[in-house]
Amino acid sequence: MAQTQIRIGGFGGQGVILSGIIIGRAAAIHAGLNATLVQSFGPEARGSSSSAELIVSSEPIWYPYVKHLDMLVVLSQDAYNKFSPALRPRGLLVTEADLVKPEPPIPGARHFVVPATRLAEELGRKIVLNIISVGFFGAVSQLMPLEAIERAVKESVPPGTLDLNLKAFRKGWEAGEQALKQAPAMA
Amino acid sequence: MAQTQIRIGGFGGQGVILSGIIIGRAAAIHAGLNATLVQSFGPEARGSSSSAELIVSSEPIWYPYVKHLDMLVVLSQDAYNKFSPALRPRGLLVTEADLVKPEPPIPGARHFVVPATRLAEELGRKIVLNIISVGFFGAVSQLMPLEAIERAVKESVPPGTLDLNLKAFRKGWEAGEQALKQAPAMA
Amino acid sequence: MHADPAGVLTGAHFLDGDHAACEGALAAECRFVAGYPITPSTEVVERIAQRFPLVGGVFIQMEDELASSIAIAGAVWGGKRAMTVTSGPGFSLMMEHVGFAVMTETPCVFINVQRGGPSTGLPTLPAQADMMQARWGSHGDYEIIALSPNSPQECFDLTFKAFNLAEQYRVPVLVMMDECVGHMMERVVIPRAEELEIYPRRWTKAAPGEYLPFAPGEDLVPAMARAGQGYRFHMTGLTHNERGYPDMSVAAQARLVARLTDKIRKNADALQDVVEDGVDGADVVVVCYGITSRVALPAIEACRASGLKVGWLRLRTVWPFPERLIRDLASGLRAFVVPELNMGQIVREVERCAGAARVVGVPHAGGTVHDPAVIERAIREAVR
Amino acid sequence: MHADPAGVLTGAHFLDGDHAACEGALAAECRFVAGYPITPSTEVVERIAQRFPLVGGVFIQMEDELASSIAIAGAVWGGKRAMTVTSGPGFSLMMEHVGFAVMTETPCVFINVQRGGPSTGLPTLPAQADMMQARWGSHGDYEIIALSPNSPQECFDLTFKAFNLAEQYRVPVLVMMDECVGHMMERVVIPRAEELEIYPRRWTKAAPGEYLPFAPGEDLVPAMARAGQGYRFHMTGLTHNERGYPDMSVAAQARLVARLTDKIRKNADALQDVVEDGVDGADVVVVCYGITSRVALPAIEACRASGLKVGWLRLRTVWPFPERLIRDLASGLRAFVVPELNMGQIVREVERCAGAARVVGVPHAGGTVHDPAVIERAIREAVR
Amino acid sequence: MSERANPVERYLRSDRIPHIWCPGCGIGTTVNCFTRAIDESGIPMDRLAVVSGIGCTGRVAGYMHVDSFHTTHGRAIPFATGLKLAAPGMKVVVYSGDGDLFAIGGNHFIHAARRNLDMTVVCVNNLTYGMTGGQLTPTTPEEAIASTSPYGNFEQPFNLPYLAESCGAVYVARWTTYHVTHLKKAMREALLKKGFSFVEVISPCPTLYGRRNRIGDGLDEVKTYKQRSVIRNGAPTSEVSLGMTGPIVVGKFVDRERPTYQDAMDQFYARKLGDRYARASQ
Amino acid sequence: MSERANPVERYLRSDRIPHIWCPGCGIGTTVNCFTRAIDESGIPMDRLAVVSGIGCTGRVAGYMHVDSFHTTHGRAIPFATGLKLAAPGMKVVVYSGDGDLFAIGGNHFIHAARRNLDMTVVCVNNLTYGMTGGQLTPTTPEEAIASTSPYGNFEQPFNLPYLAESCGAVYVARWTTYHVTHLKKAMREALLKKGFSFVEVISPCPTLYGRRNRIGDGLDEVKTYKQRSVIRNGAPTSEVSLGMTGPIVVGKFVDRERPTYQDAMDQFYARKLGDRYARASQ
Amino acid sequence: MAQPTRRVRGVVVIHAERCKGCGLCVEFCPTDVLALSPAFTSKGYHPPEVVRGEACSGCDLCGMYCPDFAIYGYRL
Amino acid sequence: MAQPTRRVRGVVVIHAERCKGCGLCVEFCPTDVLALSPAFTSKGYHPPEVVRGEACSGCDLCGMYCPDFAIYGYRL
Ligand SMILES: Cc1ncc(C[n+]2csc(CCOP(=O)(O)OP(=O)(O)O)c2C)c(N)n1
Ligand SMILES: Cc1ncc(C[n+]2csc(CCOP(=O)(O)OP(=O)(O)O)c2C)c(N)n1
Ligand code: SF4
Ligand code: SF4
Ligand code: SF4
Ligand code: SF4
Ligand code: SF4
Ligand code: SF4
Ligand SMILES: [Mg+2]
Ligand SMILES: [Mg+2]
Repeated sequence: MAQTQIRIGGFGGQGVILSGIIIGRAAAIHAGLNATLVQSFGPEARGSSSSAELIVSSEPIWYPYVKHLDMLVVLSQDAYNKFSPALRPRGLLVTEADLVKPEPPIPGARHFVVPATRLAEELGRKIVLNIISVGFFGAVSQLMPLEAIERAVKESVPPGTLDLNLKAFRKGWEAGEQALKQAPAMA
Repeated sequence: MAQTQIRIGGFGGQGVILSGIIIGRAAAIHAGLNATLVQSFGPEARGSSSSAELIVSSEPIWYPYVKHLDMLVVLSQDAYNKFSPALRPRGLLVTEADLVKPEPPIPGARHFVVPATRLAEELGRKIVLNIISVGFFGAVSQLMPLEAIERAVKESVPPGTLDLNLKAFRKGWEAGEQALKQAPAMA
Repeated sequence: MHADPAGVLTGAHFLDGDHAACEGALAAECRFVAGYPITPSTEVVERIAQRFPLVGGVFIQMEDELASSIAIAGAVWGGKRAMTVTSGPGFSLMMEHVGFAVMTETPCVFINVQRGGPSTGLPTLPAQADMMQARWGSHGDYEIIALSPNSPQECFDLTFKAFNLAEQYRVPVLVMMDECVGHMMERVVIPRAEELEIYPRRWTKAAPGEYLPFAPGEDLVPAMARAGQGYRFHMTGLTHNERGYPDMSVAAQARLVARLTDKIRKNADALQDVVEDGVDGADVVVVCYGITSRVALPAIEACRASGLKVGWLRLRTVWPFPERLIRDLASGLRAFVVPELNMGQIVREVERCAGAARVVGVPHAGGTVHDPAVIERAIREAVR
Repeated sequence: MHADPAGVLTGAHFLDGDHAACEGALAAECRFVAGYPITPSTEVVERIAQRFPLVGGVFIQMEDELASSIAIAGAVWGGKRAMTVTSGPGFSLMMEHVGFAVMTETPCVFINVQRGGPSTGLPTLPAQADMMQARWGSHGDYEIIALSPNSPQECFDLTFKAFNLAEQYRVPVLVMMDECVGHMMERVVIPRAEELEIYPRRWTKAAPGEYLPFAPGEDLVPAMARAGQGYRFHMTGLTHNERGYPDMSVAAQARLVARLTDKIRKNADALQDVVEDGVDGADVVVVCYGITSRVALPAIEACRASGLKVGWLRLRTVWPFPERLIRDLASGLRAFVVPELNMGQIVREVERCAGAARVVGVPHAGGTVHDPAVIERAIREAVR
Repeated sequence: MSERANPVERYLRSDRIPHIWCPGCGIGTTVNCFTRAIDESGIPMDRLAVVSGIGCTGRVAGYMHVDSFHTTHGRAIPFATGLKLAAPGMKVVVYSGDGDLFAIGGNHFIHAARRNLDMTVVCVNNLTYGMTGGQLTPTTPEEAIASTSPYGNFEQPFNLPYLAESCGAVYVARWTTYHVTHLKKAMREALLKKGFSFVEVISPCPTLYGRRNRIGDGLDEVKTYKQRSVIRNGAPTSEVSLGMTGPIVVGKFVDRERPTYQDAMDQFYARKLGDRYARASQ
Repeated sequence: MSERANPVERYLRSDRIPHIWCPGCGIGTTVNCFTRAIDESGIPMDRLAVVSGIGCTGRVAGYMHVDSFHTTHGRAIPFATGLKLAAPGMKVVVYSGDGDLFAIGGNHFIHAARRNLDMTVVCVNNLTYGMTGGQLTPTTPEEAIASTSPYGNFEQPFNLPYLAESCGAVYVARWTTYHVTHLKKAMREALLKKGFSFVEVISPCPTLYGRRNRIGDGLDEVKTYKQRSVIRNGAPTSEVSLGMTGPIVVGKFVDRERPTYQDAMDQFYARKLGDRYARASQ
Repeated sequence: MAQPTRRVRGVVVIHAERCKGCGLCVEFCPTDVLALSPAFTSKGYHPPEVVRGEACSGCDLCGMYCPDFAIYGYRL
Repeated sequence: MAQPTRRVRGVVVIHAERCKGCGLCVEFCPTDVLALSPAFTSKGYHPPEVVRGEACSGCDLCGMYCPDFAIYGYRL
């Protein structure tokens, strides 16, 4: 497998870094791949936008930052505006349904919309929006098997919140599988 | 005039550094010569022996420390023991009458004994022992005219003590001249 | 001696460099850490604060870096392996105590996670601009050991190694990370305790009456005593004799400073730790370290793809600088290219040793890493 | 602009280097000194404490060197010319604020009267072992100006000059004395005030609304404003833009750090200050500075007496290092000899620039000066 | 719009707003009080300098539209010392955080108070290091969680007013961001006081202190101040230490007279040197 | 000779005597008291460590025949902190000068007192920097001449017992070198006290303080202590500040209990972590 | 005589785009003039809105509290 | 009964070569046992000498004062 360059972006406080960590951990520890994750803070740590840059590969990874995105997950409009231009042609784009209006659109992107806010509200905790997105991304990206990511979720969330997060993950994954089925086949 | 290397040594507190400064200042400011003075502390500043190394020359002075002494003034036994071996053949040696027993003697030295303690007691202030020695040394060394050194004395002692010190200086100088007259002619 | 399993988090982990360095220290039996928070190094001590109460270590957040950097010396003489952690501004404040550790031969570890400078600079962004400070930042003459990891795995490995080198040579060892490796997460594999070899402290075997705390052994390193064992030794930052007593003579100074520098200089070959790739027969060798050593690789590969013979020489130990190696290489090649996240630091060392070979620095003010294309261009120009 | 006569002690004096440096500062219109006592530099501030109340200066003995080294920055922004004075251990503590002064372009002077190190070392005895620290001691990238006097007269002259350079380039300038020149007394001739040319502070001429405190002029140096004049400017040790506001972007970092280093690098020729004797046509050139430059002369003369062609190249400005000059010389001679009161510092710079010429260091751990015979031997061996 | 401007505005570098502080952070509230205090003090803005160290509070200097200095961590006071002694006509205010002033900067604080340097020190005490991510600080109450005391703090914190008084500060007050009018008044008094004046403001850091310690967000924190505070002007400073719970004693604790460093110097040299004394010109 | 040995001798590195201190310097007197205090305390010499900073007093470590550490200027306390936490079985004594402990080292003192680190701090307060030639120190009385206050000092000095108390020291006493038996007793009590104990000793520096200030030599200085001292055990520390003349209030001012840093840590972690807490082994 | 004199009235000004929705102004307005609006700012915060404007005294307490300089009041 | 019990007697030991002649022991000996001797040590100081040895109680106050560890007393 060649390198896959991924970015997960959103507001500070949305937990996008944790999302990145889960995917990275899944890849690096449970899926036999290499993964390098770099966090970008805004110029200031506080309140501004935040994103995780993740490279997943079966080969060693040297240069640690993403340049041309193979996959992009955005949970805020700001992140969409900032990062979507770097998406490769036919790259995978996941946007949150309520928080992101994918405009201008990225022509040719494999675009999926995750209703993470809605699903999180169904679970009664808005905070799991990020884990739902991880599940969704896991399913649509087809980078790794569910089990790898699920184990990473278990290892990454506070013990007290495990059940909730696993539920959220599964919910996201299912929504992702659903979306994948409905998606038009890509060349 | 070639370089003259001089050392004035004694106990800490005897004011030998000030003696050196006066001679150096006289040479450098009032006698048209170059002078370089270096103080040597013992390994610790406090209580141990102290000495001034002075080079006087009509040429520029580069290396700042004395190596072979042309002239040595010692006001303590310790200083005598430590420094007299470095005196050149036929060098000038001034030792204090009561404080220094010039043993082993330095054969061939032009040796003068300054009764500085006694003269200082005559003036009622033991503290001027060093200025008396400066006067004595000035006379026997014949390095500079009296006026040059006297001006340096004026500039170097606390204003309140000027009269006393000038008196001490003159007394020393006179004793020096006296001694010089009595000294056997040197080859 | 094998590591104490209590501190070894055996297994595969997804960690950033800061956390990996913390685990490296724990595995190396570090049991005292004094720190003062500073971005981007704070995560090291935050993890220490979490882990230490569970493994018998003492962490104290001191009032400043001056305090941290000498508290560790106290702990070492009390018998512990100890370290402190900081970044540029704090590193500047620690300089006096780097020299103190050198002078008193106190084995200890300093981690500096480098960020953009000078001054407060770019607190959250990477640089490699404290490399010369690592060598020269304290007053007076000394030699130092400084390591440069290029991944979280190496943050573990080299922090572990730093403790061993500190004990072996009785010197402070500097782990010169950069914000990029410090905050980058990757797989870090921590071996089992039995696979981790600890260089034990060089405790003296002499009886208290006979012990000379600064009398060197054959390898120039004196054996150590620990407080409370009846040795009643003395140590001082003044120039001292073998008893450890102040000796302010020129001879004592000459003897002591020569030994302190020779401990490192004479062992430069043993201390050399480089990774080479394609260096033999190369026309150009890229000399690099830390994160830049990774960033250089795509550039090197691009050049190789177009037929250039380019070698990759990565310094894991930056100080002592592998002088002999560079001199040897210099005679056989056309140029060295030295990319660094600074305005030209280690490149100067290469220049010193390069003889007739060209030396091309690729400076960068920091805040991010090089664009590999820039390094590629420098390589191509270097052989033109 | 002529110096203010109030501070100029015109005449011939018999002074040691410390006192002469004090007079140099006074003549240069230094009117704020913050210090913390340390041997062998204390005499400078002791004289300042005596003299300042008589000439309108403010001296404050701060609680430590950290405080002294930033109090002077405050005073500079308050409108004064300011300096601090220290020796090795204190210099190590000032490193953060050397970098701060660089970053905020605060013109100020640091005097370091070097003593034996590392650590507490030899407090009362000479060394020249902080020369590399002067260049590299603070974290992050910068360039610096460092001067090296070799007599009390030059302690006056170069301290005076340091203030002018500080103002001209808006940088901290380091006067790197050594204990030997600091404590040696010689004739010091202080000119009349009209003969002393002051480089005035580069006060902005812009109106408050238009003033950009960190927008450089053509020579890369921005004009300054003083507190209390309505400019309401901001300054920060963070990476900043021309307004002085924090700007933590890679571009801002690249721009700022490049300018800060270029201020010195591009003016290296103007800053070059060397004294040459018999360098043209020499086979060997002795590169030296400070007290060692005097000690080398008898050795050079002894060699010349036996027919060797030996040049004397004395650096009054050590940093920036006169790279171009050394490179130019290198092509025409056989060897450089570099005696220093350290284990080899500036000799490394000579090595960088020496090309095919041999470079022979004459290290010395300090505590006294070289025996000229040792330097003589090195010269003779260098040409053999 | 014909509406009047926000009174804070003329004191701010409006081009730098919005600031970097988190929602509900108390620092902005203290700045409001400070700007009104300046206003009431009548000190012209051109004669006012704000000096900060490093930290979230350290950013205050950069937002104030006066001559402003963002120095190094812990060293705002010695910088201000140099500034004030060089420009005695300026009113110099040090505005910084608890960690900056009392961890790394503690020595400068005690010495400046001892010398009675003529400056005002405002400490925004949010009980943690905000800027670096919520570590332990010398004012963190016992039991509180911080990133470097993940199981809770077992160190006794400083009682800042007591420390300030014992070192010689001439004006010492403490308020919280709940007490905006008291705080404004204290700041005004401090600004107008000759000598070393110290105002401690207990202030929420919801992001790194409040939430972590289950107090809630900024508003919740301020509400606890309202509940917990007890006004005791003139209380002996030895009795005003703070815990995680229990009363927060606020008030003006010290207001006394003694010559400032500069005045002591001038008077002393005038006495000793007479006409020979050359007073520093500005 | 069959005479008994000098009781101080076994505590000294006799091979290093004579020491470097000047005639009449008080430091040696304090060492006598200290050695007798150790003796009476019953603390074995092998379990005692003396840590000094730099200064004339800083040389005490080097003369004591125990594990001894001559550190850097101002940093004896943080070194001792590391030492004590690493070797909790040791009794750690910091022995240093006023400049070392309260000028450059002030921050460490206040934090160590706050944390109640289990150590004894002996400050030989000779009102000047002896080692470097008699400069102003934070304890120099007003009016006194020093080499950096050649016309006299106009700064208010610290009141050390007040500072120590306000930061949290559990034992605070002041004596002079005139009060040898009181001093010995105070040192013994301090040695045996758990927590941060502080003993200030007013001590002559004839070479650089006494003579310069026309007090005379060491003996004269001690005589003035005799005249000027007033014993007031339990005096409020706020009332014990010192001037050039006037009373020198001496006595034991503070003696109170609170958990040491180490005990607080152990108890806290035991409470929070139960069996998971791994107490540091020595 | 029983007729109360007309209360001094005030105005409150909200700069919603600066607001971070902390709620301090709402909580500490002495006359309950404000409430957090359900609307979002562009950054996703709920700014205050005036719900009892007539009760505003212009005391500017909201302005004193607001950490984001997003609101202030003044007397007419 | 009026016969006093014999006072405990003490011995004082002087290590003159260590002495720097400060006079503290002389001044603070409670029973005036000591006086500074007119003799010099090799370093030029006047060490104390015992002038009323019978009065020495061995209290060791001289030892406590002596900054140079040059004198001490003990009870017999
Ligand atoms: C020498 C140095 N050490 C450490 C730091 C890192 N640092 C920056 S701000 C800060 C603490 C800030 O805490 P506080 O002063 O309470 O301010 P707050 O952010 O809470 O307002 C620290 C430790 C630094 N910048 N410089
Ligand atoms: C970092 C540093 N700054 C300054 C010094 C110089 N210095 C040595 S001792 C000393 C002061 C000593 O005064 P004090 O602590 O009162 O001890 P005393 O000599 O009076 O006993 C100073 C300033 C130093 N060694 N290191
Ligand atoms: S981290 Fe805390 S102190 Fe800093 S801005 Fe946020 S709330 Fe305020
Ligand atoms: S200088 Fe003062 S403190 Fe130092 S040894 Fe001499 S008398 Fe004692
Ligand atoms: S000005 Fe006063 S009354 Fe009006 S909204 Fe603001 S706080 Fe409420
Ligand atoms: S106080 Fe300010 S930031 Fe908070 S809700 Fe009100 S207007 Fe918004
Ligand atoms: S032991 Fe006591 S009585 Fe005897 S000489 Fe000494 S001080 Fe005097
Ligand atoms: S006290 Fe000691 S040093 Fe002083 S005179 Fe007596 S024996 Fe000599
Ligand atoms: Mg804070
Ligand atoms: Mg002292």
